[in-house]
Formats: sequence, structure tokens, C-alpha cells
Amino acid sequence: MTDRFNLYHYASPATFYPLAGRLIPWFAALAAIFGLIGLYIGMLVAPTDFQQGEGYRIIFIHVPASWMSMFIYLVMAFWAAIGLAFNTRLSGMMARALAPTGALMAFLSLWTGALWGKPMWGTWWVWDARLTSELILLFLYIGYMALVAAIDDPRRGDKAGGLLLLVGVVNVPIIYFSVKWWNTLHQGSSVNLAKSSMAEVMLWAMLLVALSFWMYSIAVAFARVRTLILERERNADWVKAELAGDRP
Amino acid sequence: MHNIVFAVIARDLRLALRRPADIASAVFFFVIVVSLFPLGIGPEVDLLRKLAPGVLWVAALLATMLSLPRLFADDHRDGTLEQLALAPHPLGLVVTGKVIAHWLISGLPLALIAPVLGIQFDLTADALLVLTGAILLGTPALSGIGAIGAALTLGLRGGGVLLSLLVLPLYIPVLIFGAGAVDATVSGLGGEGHLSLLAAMTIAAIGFAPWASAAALKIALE
Amino acid sequence: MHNIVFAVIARDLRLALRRPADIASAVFFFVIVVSLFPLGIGPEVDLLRKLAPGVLWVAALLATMLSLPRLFADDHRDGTLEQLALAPHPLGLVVTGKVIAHWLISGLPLALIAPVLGIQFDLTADALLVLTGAILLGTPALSGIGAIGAALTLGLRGGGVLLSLLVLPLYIPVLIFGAGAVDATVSGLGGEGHLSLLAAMTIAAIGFAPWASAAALKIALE
Amino acid sequence: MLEADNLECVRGERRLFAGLGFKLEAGELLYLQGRNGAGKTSLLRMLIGLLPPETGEIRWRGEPIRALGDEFRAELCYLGHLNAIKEELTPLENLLAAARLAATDLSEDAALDALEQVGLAGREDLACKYLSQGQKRRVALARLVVDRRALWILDEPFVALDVAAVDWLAGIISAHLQRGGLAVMTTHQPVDIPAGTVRQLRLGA
Amino acid sequence: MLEADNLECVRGERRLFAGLGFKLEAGELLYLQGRNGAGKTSLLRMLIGLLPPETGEIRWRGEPIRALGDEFRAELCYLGHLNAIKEELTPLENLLAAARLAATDLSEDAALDALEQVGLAGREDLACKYLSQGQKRRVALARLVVDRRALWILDEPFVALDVAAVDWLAGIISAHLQRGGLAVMTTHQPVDIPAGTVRQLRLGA
Ligand code: HEM
Ligand SMILES: Nc1ncnc2c1ncn2[C@@H]1O[C@H](COP(=O)(O)OP(=O)(O)OP(=O)(O)O)[C@@H](O)[C@H]1O
Ligand SMILES: Nc1ncnc2c1ncn2[C@@H]1O[C@H](COP(=O)(O)OP(=O)(O)OP(=O)(O)O)[C@@H](O)[C@H]1O
Ligand SMILES: [Mg+2]
Ligand SMILES: [Mg+2]
Repeated sequence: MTDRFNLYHYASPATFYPLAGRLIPWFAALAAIFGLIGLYIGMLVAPTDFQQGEGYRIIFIHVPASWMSMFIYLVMAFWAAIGLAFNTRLSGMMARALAPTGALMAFLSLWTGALWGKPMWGTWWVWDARLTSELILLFLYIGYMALVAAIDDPRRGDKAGGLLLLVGVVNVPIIYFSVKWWNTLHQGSSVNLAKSSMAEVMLWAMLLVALSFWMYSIAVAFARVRTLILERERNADWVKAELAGDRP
Repeated sequence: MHNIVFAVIARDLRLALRRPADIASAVFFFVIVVSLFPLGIGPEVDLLRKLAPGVLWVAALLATMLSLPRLFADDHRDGTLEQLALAPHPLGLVVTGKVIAHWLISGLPLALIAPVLGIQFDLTADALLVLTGAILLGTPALSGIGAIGAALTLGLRGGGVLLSLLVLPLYIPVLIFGAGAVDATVSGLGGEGHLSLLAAMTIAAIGFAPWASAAALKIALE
Repeated sequence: MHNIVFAVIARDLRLALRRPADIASAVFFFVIVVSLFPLGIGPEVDLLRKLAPGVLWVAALLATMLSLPRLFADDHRDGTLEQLALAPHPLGLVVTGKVIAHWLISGLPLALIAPVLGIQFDLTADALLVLTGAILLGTPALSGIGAIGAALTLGLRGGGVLLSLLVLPLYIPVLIFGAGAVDATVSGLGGEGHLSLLAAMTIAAIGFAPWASAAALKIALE
Repeated sequence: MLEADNLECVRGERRLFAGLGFKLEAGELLYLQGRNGAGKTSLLRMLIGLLPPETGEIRWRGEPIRALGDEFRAELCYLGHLNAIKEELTPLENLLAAARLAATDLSEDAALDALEQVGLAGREDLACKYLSQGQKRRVALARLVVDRRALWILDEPFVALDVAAVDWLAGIISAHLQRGGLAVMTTHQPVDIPAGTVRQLRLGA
Repeated sequence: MLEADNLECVRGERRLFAGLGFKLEAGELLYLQGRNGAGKTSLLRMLIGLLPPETGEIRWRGEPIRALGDEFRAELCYLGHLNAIKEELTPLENLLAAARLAATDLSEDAALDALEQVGLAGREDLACKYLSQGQKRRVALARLVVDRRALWILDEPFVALDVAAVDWLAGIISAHLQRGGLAVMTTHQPVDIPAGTVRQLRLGA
């Protein structure tokens, strides 16, 4: 019972707003630190690949961006489900706040992938299952943002957008397993928990960059959520006080 | 229980027959788009034969999509949708009826005319058969997925374009496997694998889409 | 006299800005359709380069066409069109304003994004320049011709599909010369001839179409 | 039978009403009043379950309507600002289709009879798009003639009707109340409902 | 000023009226009556020139309106069943746009004043789609407050208005008549226009 109460307590925009404000600098700092170390290892420490030369180093952006693009979508779908089931105010805002970062990550994944494809496969783009489904993911992000922007009533927008997120969630496993289900040009999964086929340094670099992206996503999402909260609750007393600068 | 599905189908078909130009125009649109490509691309037969599956499928997609905005909009505008939502049965069944009617009006005629167009692209009898089968199997999925998009964008001005933005990406798998089936047949690999994937997508879409659409409709009606 | 043209443009642009998703979505639709073709057709670069002009133009055509049904429909439904027809100036001027606004909202953005898409099809800088020029010159004609179709089908249910049926054939010349200009440049023949034909079509369409549309609108209002 | 408890309605940033409650028994009519924009339509849409109230609850025969779902809707008949008729269909087809979709029985004879009562004799087979404003409204109202569901929710039913039709409709509503039905209604025109208990509720200051 | 001569109206295969004529002078109101479907809306659409009459002629200041064209329309203000407002625009924007498109001058202050008069103060900047049925009608009516054209043609202007607004509109029409304007109006609600000469015309048997 108290657990439940706590959950609702933090799900209230009025409590979440200052909390997010306090956490943002920490996440931002972590993002910078992990990113710098990861890129340092990736770019300078990791050995040159005997097959691919230096070009392979794009992997340190490509793989973390691809992971994040899928993960952020899952998180948004999670918030959408919570919002539709319990009608909580914060969930819709969380989903909205995450969307641009997700789209950015999907775009990064496609872009770095395409850059890499030119030397590796001799072409920027092929219509294979993984690449296509990742492109669909980008379109889903864009479609979500367009849909919620087109609906003026924020609550209705949240609900409609949430539904779209849930419908699109089938795409994520397709991206992930596409290399297994269809034989594609794209490389199969080489990182898994039990054993890794990658050199250990490379793995570390990639994980660090991934962590950095993760922290970055949280920081920006919190920042966006704060503006969304202010916008939506602009008539609530606590927001008026906040804007007037009464609050410590 | 299933009476309502049939009632909706009967009503929608009657409305469609009241303006037969509608059905005819979807088919004409399909025909015109398919014929536009040779115009923009040039007359080389080999090239055309290569393009055929892709062009036919893209045209089928667009023809379906063009009729989507009106799937719920008419009922919404004149208040019928409200009444349907207030009827004492699950809204999902109503939507199932509407999706089936939509397919009968827009998907089925496309499948019937597609082989005729395929002949002009110099496709073999085998390929034509697979083409027809693929369109028959794939278009119900297009109607189902389209219903979700139509419901989500209902009542939004400029919904038509937003709708295509939402729906087209979801149509891509149908396009890939639909065109893939024909391609595979042409190159002698056999299209069965693609066809069974299409069938799976259609079954999933028909089973699931009406309920997602119904949820979206309720949001639109608030 | 020309005040009214500007008043109409200002109002339509304001309405469009009130729902910016509209403009964005037309462009996205264009982008998506252009990307669909490679999907259906396969990834060979040479083939794609050959297709590029045709595909880009067909997509521009479809994107324009998709926004046509709403050109007059919104004004018709809420009674504004009646008021416009009752205003003390020629209805043709009002329509001129609406056509110009339509081009600014739908045609211009396409021209701006087209070169970016062209790059992906591996077109040369020359070809890209001609492509942009051709789309800039050709889309006003599309808006003008489209207005006639939109006016003729106004108020008819199923108008959307009927509209494309009427308008697409009239778009074919624009398509042929538009794609032809790029093709000619790619093959080193120079696209000027095609471009000047496009310009001529646009001038004719902009001068003539509004008055034909106005006549059609009066019939629709009876 | 129909109870509303502590309802609050917020549209955009405007609170239209709060703490609103009422009880309605068989044979009673709730006559909702209030100036334009007071929230009458919004309240009706809450009562039929299309608009979730901000706070508060609506009960039918003691159960919350959200929990009842189809059971509640089976007893509900709603007539809104919009006529819910298809312009391409004839009045007769419209009436029959509406009945089928609402899962109520209606024979063709009964439908023809209803249309005659609303003064559309001779126009049963004319597509509705050719009808005048008031005639379209009458097609929508024909549903009420044959309707035996318990709860009628009517949003400005008298709009566009001529004097004779207004009287006729008032009679139809009275008959419904006398049968033990309930009704909730808004209208800006002063109309006299001859039978049944009329309760008034005024929204807004 | 406004004369109609021997008008005949045929819709489909139905002759709605024939041999209809009237004369209306400055300061007079023509109050058109008739049951639903009698042809009131059809007659009004003839008067504004959108529906050509089967036979007969309509004259304004002695000239046939078809010949006058823009000259006639410059003196005409029509308010139909539809409100002719854009749902996305605010009431203020709607009013200003309507004035510009009708080529009449309207300052922003005058527009704000008109909106206040129709009771929309505080909602000038809310998109019209959020307004209630009656509030939308009021936005459309705000045009009349500032309108100084000679001939008003009003198709059921009182629909959806609450009692206060009905009175207010009746006053506006009176003022128009007293300024020497003309008006043709239909309504099913009994409304009292305090000033000007009211002529009645009843359509249909
Ligand atoms: C635009 C093109 C591309 C897209 C959309 C794309 C997409 C993705 C995605 C979504 C993942 C993460 C999935 C997972 O971890 O299983 C991934 C991982 C990966 N991609 Fe790509 N990719 C593209 C091009 C390339 C290219 C050209 C290469 C190199 C030949 C490449 C090599 C890899 C590798 C090595 C991984 C890591 C797999 C693992 O270790 O699990 N990708 N890519
Ligand atoms: N997003 C919004 N922001 C502010 N106000 C809103 C919003 N949406 C709706 N409203 C207000 O809510 C009210 C809706 O009222 P409703 O339609 O229920 O009125 P009504 O009593 O039926 O009026 P009428 O008699 O005119 O039909 C209006 O006053 C409208 O201005
Ligand atoms: N194609 C047609 N065939 C037969 N009758 C038609 C046709 N088109 C219109 N009508 C009839 O013409 C009349 C149109 O009347 P109009 O709209 O002018 O009526 P009104 O007097 O304004 O009525 P209301 O008070 O209901 O607004 C209706 O009676 C309608 O049935
Ligand atoms: Mg209302
Ligand atoms: Mg009328």
C-alpha cells in the first residue's frame, strides 16, 4: 500500500519536476565522462582491424546508437501502456520527451550504417530486413511526433500517440531478430551475455559509449519533460510560484 | 453477436453501390498509376518486366491508401460513428465489419484487375498467378493496418497526409513480401515462403487491427 | 482588385501554419513514396539512376494530388465558399489566390527537398539542378490543373478518387516533360527545350485554370 | 435509476462545472438549461459515456456506467446535434439501418409508419441529401417513434423543426415518460411537455 | 428596392412554389414562413443569386440581379444554415478574415468590440473548434454587428442561440431596419422584432 502511494507520489508532475531538475546535471556529467572514456578507448586504444582498417571504428557509434534507438522505443511503449492503463499524467509526457532522442538515435544508426556500408558492401543502402525495419523505426518515431503534434488536446494526443506506440512495438523484435530470421547482408549479433566474440577492448569501448548515450538520453528527456510539465500545468499554483521564482 | 458484423458490411456495401463511381475509380487509379511509370521511365521491355512487381504493388498500396481517409470520416462527420459507439456490442466488431467491407470494395477489385495489367508488363503465367494470389492475400492486411491509421487521424484536419505518413511505413513489409513473391517466382525460386508470410500478416492484421482501431476511435470521440 | 488575391493567400497560409503537420506531411509523403520504389524494385544502382527522374516526378504528382481534395472541400463544408462566391469580386481571383497558396504549401517544399532525394539516387549535380528547376516550374501547373479537378468533384462523395481519375491524365504531359528534362540532361542532350515547355504549361495553367475552376465552383454551389 | 454524483467537467483550461449531481427516476424528465457554452452538450456526452468526467461518477440502476458497458448502452438512446443519417440513403433505409446497427428489431411496416408520423410520407424513397434541414431532422427523430429503450438523451431535439413538428415531438416525449421512461433534454426554445415530472437543472452562473 | 416576380422553384420533380412575387422597400423585413421543406431555403438561395429560378426574375433597385453581379453582391450580406467560420482560427481572426474577403473595412478594435457584444469576451483567442454550438453561431452573427450593407438575408439565424442572444439579435435586426436596411429572414421560433415594418410571406399550402 505504501509502495503504491509512493509510486503515485513520484508520478505527480509537481514532485517530479524538481526531482528531474536535480538529477539532470548528474546524468549529463555521467554522459560526458562515459562518452569521453569510451571514445578514447575506441578511437585510440583499440587495435586496427586487420580486415576493415580504421573504418571499422564507426562501430563505436553505430552499435550503441542502434541499441538506443530500439531501447528508447521500448521505454516509450512502456510509458504508453502505463498511461493507457492507469491514466497517469506523467506517462504521456515521458513518451513525448523521449521521442526526439529516439528519432535522433535511429537516424544516427541509419547514417553511420550507411557510411559504413559504402566501404563494406559497396553500397550506401540495401533493402534488407534489418535496414528496412530500422528505417521503419525512424518513420514510427516521426509519425508519433507528427500525430501528437496534430492533436491539440494534450490528453487525447497522449492517448492516441500511446496507441500508435503500442501498435508499432512489433517492429522492435523484428529489427533485433531480423538477422536471424532472414539471411541478410547485415552482420549477426556478436555481443551476448554468455560469451562475446569481440575483442575485449572493443567490447568495453562500445559498452561505455552505449552507457554514455543512455545517460545522455535520460538527461535530455528529463529536460524536455520539465518544459512539458510547465507548459501543461501553467495554471497550477505551484507552477505559477515556480515561474515567479518563489521556490528555492 | 456476429449479426452486427454482417449488418455493417451490408450497410457499407449498399452505400458503396449507391455511388458506383467509387469502386470504379479506385481501380482506375490503380490502372493509371501503373501506366504512368512506363511513361516516366521509357519503353524498354526488359526493364519494364523487372519493374512490374514493384510498380504493381506500389500502385496497389497507394490505391488502398487513397480510400482510407473516408473509412471512418463520413460516419464521423454525420454522427453515425457516435451511434455505432453507443450500440450495445463491442466497437471492435463494428470495425471488423467496416474493414471487411473496405477490402471487398477496394482490395478485391485490385486483385481481379492486376493480372490484366501484369500481361502488359510481359509477365509469365506463373508470375501472374502468384501476383494475383499475393494481392489477394496481402490487401486485407492493408485494409486492417489502414484502419488503425484512419482511426488515429480521425477528425484531425490534414489527416489525409498524416494518415499516409503513419500507414505507409507499416505497409512496407507487405510491399516487400508481396513484390518478393512475384520476384522469386520470376527468378524461379518459388514464392511460397513469401506468400505464407503475407498470409500470416493478414491474419494478424485482421485479428488485431479492429480492436486497436476501436480504441483509437473511442479516443477520437471523446 | 488584387487585394483579394493577397487576402486569400494570407488566410490560407495562416490556416496552413495553424497545422504545420500538414506541410511537413506532404514532404514526408513525397520522401516515403520515393523510398518505396527501390523497395519494390531492388537495389541495383544503375537501374535506380535510370528510374530516378520518373520516380521523383510520379511521387511529386501523387503528393500534390493527395492534397487536392481539401483545396475547396473545407471551405465548402463550413460555408465559407458560399461567402466567397457572394463577395463583390470575380470568383476567379479568389481561386487564383487559393491556387498560389496551394503551390506555396505543397509545390515549393517538394522542389526544395527533391535535390536531397536525388543525391540518394546518385544523380549528377547537373541533373539535380535541372530536376529542381523542373519541379519548380512544373508544380504550379499541377496546382492549377488540380484546382479544376477539385472544383469539378466538389461535394461529390468519393470525390477523392474521382478527382485523381480526372486529374492524373491531365498531369501526364507535365510528368513527361518534367522527367524528360532530367533524362535529357543525364544523357547530355540538354533539358532546356523541356523546361521551356514546362514553363509554357505553367503560364497557361495559372492564367486559365482559376476561371475554369470558378465556373465549376458556381455549378457545385447551386 | 440515473444518478450523477459530484461531476466535474474541464474543457481545455476552463472548468465548466463541478460538484454537479442529480437523481432521475422512471417517468421523469431532466430539463437541462444554461446559456451557450455552459456545458450542456458536455454533460450529455458524459452521461452517455463518451466523455470521461474529470471526477465523479454516473450510475445507472445503481451501477457505474463504465462497469455496465453494453448493458447500459442497450437501454440508451442518444440524439445529438448531428442527425446521424446517411445522405445517400433514403429515409426508410436510414431508419432500418440504424435499427439493425443498434440491435433493435424494426419491421419495414413499422418503419414506414414511423416515417409517416414524422410527416415524411411521400419522401420515403428520396435520398436524404435532397431533404430540407427540418426534414433531415425529422428522419433522425423517426427513431424515437419506435424506440422503447428506457433512457433518452436528447441534445436540442427541437432545432430546425417547424411549429407542428415541435408539438408532435413534445407529445412523443410525454408518451415516453408515461411509459415509465427517463429523458434528459436540452433546448433553448420554451417547449411544453404535457406529461411526466419535469425537473430543471441550470448550468453555469 | 428588392422585387421578385413570378418566381418558380422546382427541385427534382417537385414544384415547391410558383408565381411567387413580392416587393420590399427600405426599412422593411420580409418574414418567410412555412413548414419544413416548403422551400424557404431554396427561395433565399435564389435571392442571393446562387440558385437560378426556373422562371421569373429578381430585381434590386430595378435591375435584374444577374445583370448587376458584383454591384448587387457588394450590398448583400448572407447568413446561411452553415456558419462559414474556420474551426482552426480564433473568433477574432475569423471576423477579420471574413471582412477582408468580403472587401469591407474592419479594424481590430471594431472586431473586438463586436465579439464582446455577442458575448464572446474572453474567448477571442480560443480556436473556434472548442466553442459550443451556440458560441459558433455567435461568431457568425458577429459579422452582423459591424455590417452596414443594405440587404440582409438570414436563414434561421436564431438556431442554437440561448434566450439572451435571441433578444440581442432581434435588436440588431431592428437597428438595421431603422437605418433603412432591408432584411429577409426565416425562422421557426416566434421572435419579436421591435422596429421596422414586418411583412409576412407564407410558403406552401
Ligand atoms: C543503414 C544501415 C544499417 C542499419 C540500419 C543497421 C542497423 C543495426 C542495428 C539495429 C544494430 C543493433 C542490433 C543488434 O545489436 O543486434 C546493428 C548492429 C551492428 N551493425 Fe549495423 N546497421 C547498418 C549497417 C551496418 C554496416 C554496413 C555494418 C558493417 C558491415 C554494420 C555492422 C553492425 C555490427 C557489427 C553490429 C553489432 C552487432 C552486434 O554486435 O550485436 N551495420 N546495426
Ligand atoms: N480547449 C478548450 N479551452 C477552453 N475552453 C474550451 C475548450 N474546449 C471547450 N471549451 C469550452 O467548453 C464549452 C463547451 O460547452 P458545450 O458545448 O458543452 O456547451 P453547451 O452548453 O452545449 O452550449 P450550446 O448551448 O451553445 O450548445 C464552451 O464554453 C467552450 O468554449
Ligand atoms: N431532387 C429532389 N427531388 C424531390 N424533392 C426535392 C429534391 N431536392 C429537394 N427537394 C425538396 O425540396 C425541398 C427543399 O426545401 P428547402 O430546403 O428550401 O426547405 P425549407 O423551407 O428551407 O425547410 P426547412 O424549414 O426544413 O429548412 C424539400 O421539401 C425537399 O424534399
Ligand atoms: Mg450544445
Ligand atoms: Mg431551410
